[in-house]
Amino acid sequence: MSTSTVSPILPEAGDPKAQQLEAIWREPSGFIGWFKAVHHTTIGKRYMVTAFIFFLAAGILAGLMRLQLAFPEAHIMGPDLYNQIFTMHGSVMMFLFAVPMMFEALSVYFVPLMVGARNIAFPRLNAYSYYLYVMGGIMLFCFFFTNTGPDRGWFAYVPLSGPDYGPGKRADVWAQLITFTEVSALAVAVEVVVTVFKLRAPGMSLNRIPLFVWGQVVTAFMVIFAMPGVVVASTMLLLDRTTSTQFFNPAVGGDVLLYQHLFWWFGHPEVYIIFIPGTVIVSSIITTFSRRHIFGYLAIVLSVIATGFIAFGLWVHHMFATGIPQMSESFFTAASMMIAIPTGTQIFCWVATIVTGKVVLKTPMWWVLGFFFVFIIGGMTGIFVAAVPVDLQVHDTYFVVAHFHYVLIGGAVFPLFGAFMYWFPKITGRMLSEKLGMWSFWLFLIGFNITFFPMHIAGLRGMPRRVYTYGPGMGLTLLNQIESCGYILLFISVFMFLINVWMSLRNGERAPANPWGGGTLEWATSSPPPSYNFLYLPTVNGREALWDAAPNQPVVVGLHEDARTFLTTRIIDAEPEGTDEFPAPTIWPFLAAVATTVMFIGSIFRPVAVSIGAIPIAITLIAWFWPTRQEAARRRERDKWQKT
Amino acid sequence: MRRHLLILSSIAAVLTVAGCKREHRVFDPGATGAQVANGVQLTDVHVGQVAHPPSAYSQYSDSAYAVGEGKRLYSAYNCVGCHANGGGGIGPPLMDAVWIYGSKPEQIFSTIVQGRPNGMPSFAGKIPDYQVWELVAYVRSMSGQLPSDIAPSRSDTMPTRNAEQATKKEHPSDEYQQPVQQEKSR
Amino acid sequence: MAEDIKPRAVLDVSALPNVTFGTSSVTWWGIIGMMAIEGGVFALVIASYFYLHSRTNTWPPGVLPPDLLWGSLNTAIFLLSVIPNEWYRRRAHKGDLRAVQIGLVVMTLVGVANLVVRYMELRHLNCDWTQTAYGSAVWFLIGLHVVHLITDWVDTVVLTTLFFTPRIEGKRFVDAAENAAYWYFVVITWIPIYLVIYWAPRWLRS
Amino acid sequence: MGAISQLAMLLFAPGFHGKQTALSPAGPQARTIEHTFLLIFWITAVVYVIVIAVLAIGVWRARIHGNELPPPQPANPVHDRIVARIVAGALGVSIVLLFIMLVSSYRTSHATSALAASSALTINVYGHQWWWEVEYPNKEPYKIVHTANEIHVPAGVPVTIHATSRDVIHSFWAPNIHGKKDLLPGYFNDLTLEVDQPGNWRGQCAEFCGEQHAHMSFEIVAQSPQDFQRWLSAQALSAPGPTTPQIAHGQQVFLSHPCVMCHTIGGTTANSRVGPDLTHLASRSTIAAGTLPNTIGNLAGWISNPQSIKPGCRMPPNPMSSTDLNDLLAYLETLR
Repeated sequence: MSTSTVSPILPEAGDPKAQQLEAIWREPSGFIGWFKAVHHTTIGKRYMVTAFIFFLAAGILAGLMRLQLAFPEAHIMGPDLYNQIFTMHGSVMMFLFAVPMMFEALSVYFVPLMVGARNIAFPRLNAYSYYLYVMGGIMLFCFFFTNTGPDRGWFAYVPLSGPDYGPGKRADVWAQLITFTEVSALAVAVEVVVTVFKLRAPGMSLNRIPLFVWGQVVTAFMVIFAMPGVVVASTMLLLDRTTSTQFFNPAVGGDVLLYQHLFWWFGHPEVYIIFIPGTVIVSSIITTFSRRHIFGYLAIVLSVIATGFIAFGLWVHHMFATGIPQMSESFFTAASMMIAIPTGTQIFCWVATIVTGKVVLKTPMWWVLGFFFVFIIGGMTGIFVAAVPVDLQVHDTYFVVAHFHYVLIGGAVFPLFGAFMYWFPKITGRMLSEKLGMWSFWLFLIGFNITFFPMHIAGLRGMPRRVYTYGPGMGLTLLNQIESCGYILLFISVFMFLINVWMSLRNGERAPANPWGGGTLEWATSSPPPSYNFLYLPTVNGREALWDAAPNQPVVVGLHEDARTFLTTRIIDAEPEGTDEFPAPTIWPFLAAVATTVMFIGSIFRPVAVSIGAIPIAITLIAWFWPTRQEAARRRERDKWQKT
Repeated sequence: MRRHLLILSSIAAVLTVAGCKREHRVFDPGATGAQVANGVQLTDVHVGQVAHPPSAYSQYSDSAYAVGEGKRLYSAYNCVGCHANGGGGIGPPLMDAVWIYGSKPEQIFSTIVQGRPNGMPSFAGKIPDYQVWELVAYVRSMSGQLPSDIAPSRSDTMPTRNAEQATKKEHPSDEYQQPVQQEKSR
Repeated sequence: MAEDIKPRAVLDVSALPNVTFGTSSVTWWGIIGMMAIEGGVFALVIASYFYLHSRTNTWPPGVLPPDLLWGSLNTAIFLLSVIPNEWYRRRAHKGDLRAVQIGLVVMTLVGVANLVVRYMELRHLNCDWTQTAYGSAVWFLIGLHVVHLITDWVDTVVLTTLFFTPRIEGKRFVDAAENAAYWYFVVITWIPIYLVIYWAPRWLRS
Repeated sequence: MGAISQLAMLLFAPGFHGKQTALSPAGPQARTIEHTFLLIFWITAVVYVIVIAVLAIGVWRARIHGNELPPPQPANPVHDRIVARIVAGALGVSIVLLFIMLVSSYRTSHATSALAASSALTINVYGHQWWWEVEYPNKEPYKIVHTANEIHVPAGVPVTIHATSRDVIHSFWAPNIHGKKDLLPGYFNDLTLEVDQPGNWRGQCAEFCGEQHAHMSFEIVAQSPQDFQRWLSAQALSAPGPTTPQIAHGQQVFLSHPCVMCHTIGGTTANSRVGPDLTHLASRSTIAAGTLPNTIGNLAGWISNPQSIKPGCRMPPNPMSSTDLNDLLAYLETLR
């Protein structure tokens, strides 16, 4: 570790300042205290663990599907159960794993650390968003185990999911799951934007923001602008089903394509919401393990932003088969191909960084190399589906299933496992075993390709998506059996990863503050970070704060350390602008989440629950915002008004 | 702590029962359900007399899927032709509290199977028992006899009436105490 | 450690203000974020309204457009409410407790007026959400705005009460200013919604 | 293209024979689409190999051994400027390639829609959960032909599939002949296609439509125009009356059982359009929307319990005495 820049802001045991901060920032203890926690590292860790559990659950569902599809006309499960399972797999992976893990979990934990803040903006909202998310997930699985699992696909197209063809409550459950996850994602999006805009360490001007933070803030903006699409779509669906509105009823002026437009307005950016965090993880890992500043920082930032914009011009390419006018077909084809340009730019910059750097091949780097190998194939098949005529052949076939698994697993899950290997020491203070890590990497890489590559061919050979079985004479049996075998390897690989984590937690090697000699601020504090993150708020002198730190890099002093005070800086140049206080831990966000959950679930069964259920929510929110006397008194005497 | 577990598990149990019954989907009704002899009514059914065990009915009236099927069959078998969407026409309305030949499931069953004077044809042999029961369940939902989380939502057609799930319960005069109501009060 | 700091370069921020408004206030950015989200929702619902129009021959289908009276009255109230709103927003920046108290009370009453008139509006929309997609769109659109109206009103009531307690300090004045800002959002979003609900059926009549 | 197809053949060998695959085109459209497919395939394949090769070599040359992490390297501006040029070049090349693929995509779109839809023969197709209703319109009502799950087309002639759905969204897809087109309630979508040679191809619903989405396929039967006309006029006729007592009894069974509630047999009182038209059932090669070959045994199994073959499908089980069943089958066999 001789190489890693030792940070001037590392807390030391027994330091009186450290003890003072610890006293102020310590999370409440005890069973009830658990529900009061508001620190971003606590909530972030919970997000990660929860999302990973959902990842495992959805993975097991995938296994059941592979089992059913391993034999033609198999009767291992009927269509009714199969439809629930593939819908659950898709919805859980998208709404309970991918977005919460890639965006919420990682940004909640790392963005404040990387911008040198002591907590995320709006910590109580942050806690609320987590509880809402986890309760939504629990609700979904409760319904699934009571045979009320959604069975209309993760996209729930009307009219199949509509009032006339979706009896029972299954589609309503899906619509409300969306509501849960979208609210939590939107909350985190706002927190991340504000944290990055206002809570950056002095000196971290726009052109010095770490790429990871850039990516997460662009993702946050995409969430803010994309989610309303699915909010409106799922609300209309729920209204059609429960209160007899007519949005999607062609007989009285409703329209089934309206749903698809709204859904894909969200659904396509969704892919980039999952993928952009992946790319910036890659950027972070490549920087550290190539031992040089990233090549083409500006180009990469602009590419990420461009991706964020173009992603909103693609939604119709999910609807080429619906008979939309050729004019708009052409436009969306062009846009869909255009998005390859910023992505290509990033890939070239990464390759350039690696080629011109000194590459240290640790497991995080291996996962990144796997990312290149797999994701680029996904990007390439993306061109096939962007071209209208070809898309008309492969759309809704297993070719597309292969395509988006290459994109999402390649573009998100490979970087994610890299991120686990890379940041696990920071989060837990323990190193993971490189040996086991390599095993699970190679098993995953091989298993993944065995599982998903044959799907390209299966699709071209006429296997549609979402079929619970296929005919023996269609020449698909062998392909499907190969795929099912691949699943076993994937399963073992993930299992070995869990073993690795478990062993490391039990008696893993202690992690130093900066095991990889990284340059961003999260490495400036101890592993795991203390409850106050940094003993002194750092200042920044370059893109890689620790690598570029001046010999005597100043630290921030003069904050009132008797409260959870924080520093706000200007958006562009990050000059100090003012101070403010984080709210203290409290149980109210949890209670508000409970009230919200009751309201959401109630509305599935009785529309009136919305109005009645709003009352307890209002009460909890008011209690949440109501200030205590002593806080008010303390602040009043030190109020210093902004000059206007 | 143990008390928490107890409460949680009991809630889960309730959910399971409710959920499974409501969402249960029987595709293959089995030989008895599929038979078209339409039970014993062919020989002796008198209005008001219970000819079938209520269970045979409740297994359909508790399943949103079965009631939905009933709704589909209602138009597929052209009940709409005479009864319209419950408003009545050539045949009597089905969405009110007036039931000429009785509102009990078994009575509706035999009305469908045997037909009634002045126009209602007999579907004996033409509709399998289980589909008749599905029709019965649906017909009862038209006057709000079924819980709103089982009764169908609006259909993708011109709205001619409230969605069954939004129809308020009519109280047929001949129903003092009968199984469905006990279920509702449960 | 404390003394090791002496030689080290430091950045002293003790002189910075802790009661800040607008772009330098974290709360303000939070509110802006919320507005962006809800604005997006409104935009998409309005887009859906016109999409449905493009799929229908007669607009409004078989019903009269909503009556102008109550909607226009409410629009007027919204526009006038800007005056007391702006006034107490500015006083809040100055920390003028009395003015903010008055302003909040006034705005609470304005909210009541809006809600009453809104109730009358709902009674004169001349359409039913269960009959046509047009009706559903109209009710969805106005329903969304009602939700915002109620939320902001409750918010105002709570803040008003808070301003008559001893818990007042600088942060609360920031909250008051943000509450005023949010009211602007409610007013501004109402204008396009008013045009869509009340005038679009007349302009697009066919 | 020939050479390319040869190479692609090696790669997708299994794909190249089959009644339901995009890789053995049987019509002009599927063929042009396949050309675009192969063009994109080879461009992307080559680019992929190059990128991965550069990366692999780069890692190999830049890697350092041992666990020691060297200090971060100061970037070498001269070096980086050269690299920047290379990156810009690579980007330029990829933009050009994208443009080529874009143009080829546009040209194919144009080509596939260039078929003379005006002169085309129109066939109405209605999607149902989970079967295909096929209708050959005609000026004279008695010449209108109704059939199901089997679409006869004249070879070498453009045919327009005029399609919509009777319930949920389905998607019409016969990969050997053309790309897919959705069947949407409230919309009519036209898909003009053409088959080169007489022969049979399989198609399947490609939009998730519920429980039996997996068993919703159809057959495209291309015939020489003469054969097609002969077939069409034969289909317009109503079913022959019973000739033997057994067949007569079979007909009685049909008319007195649930069959009559949903099916039509021309020339009898059975005239419901809820299920497929059975007037010429025996002339079709499959039953249950392409799920089973149309043999007596399969038909018997299907009639007595469809739910064991297509769980959730709309047809109820029909338990009946063996004599009834035999006579019914004998009757259905006469519906040629």
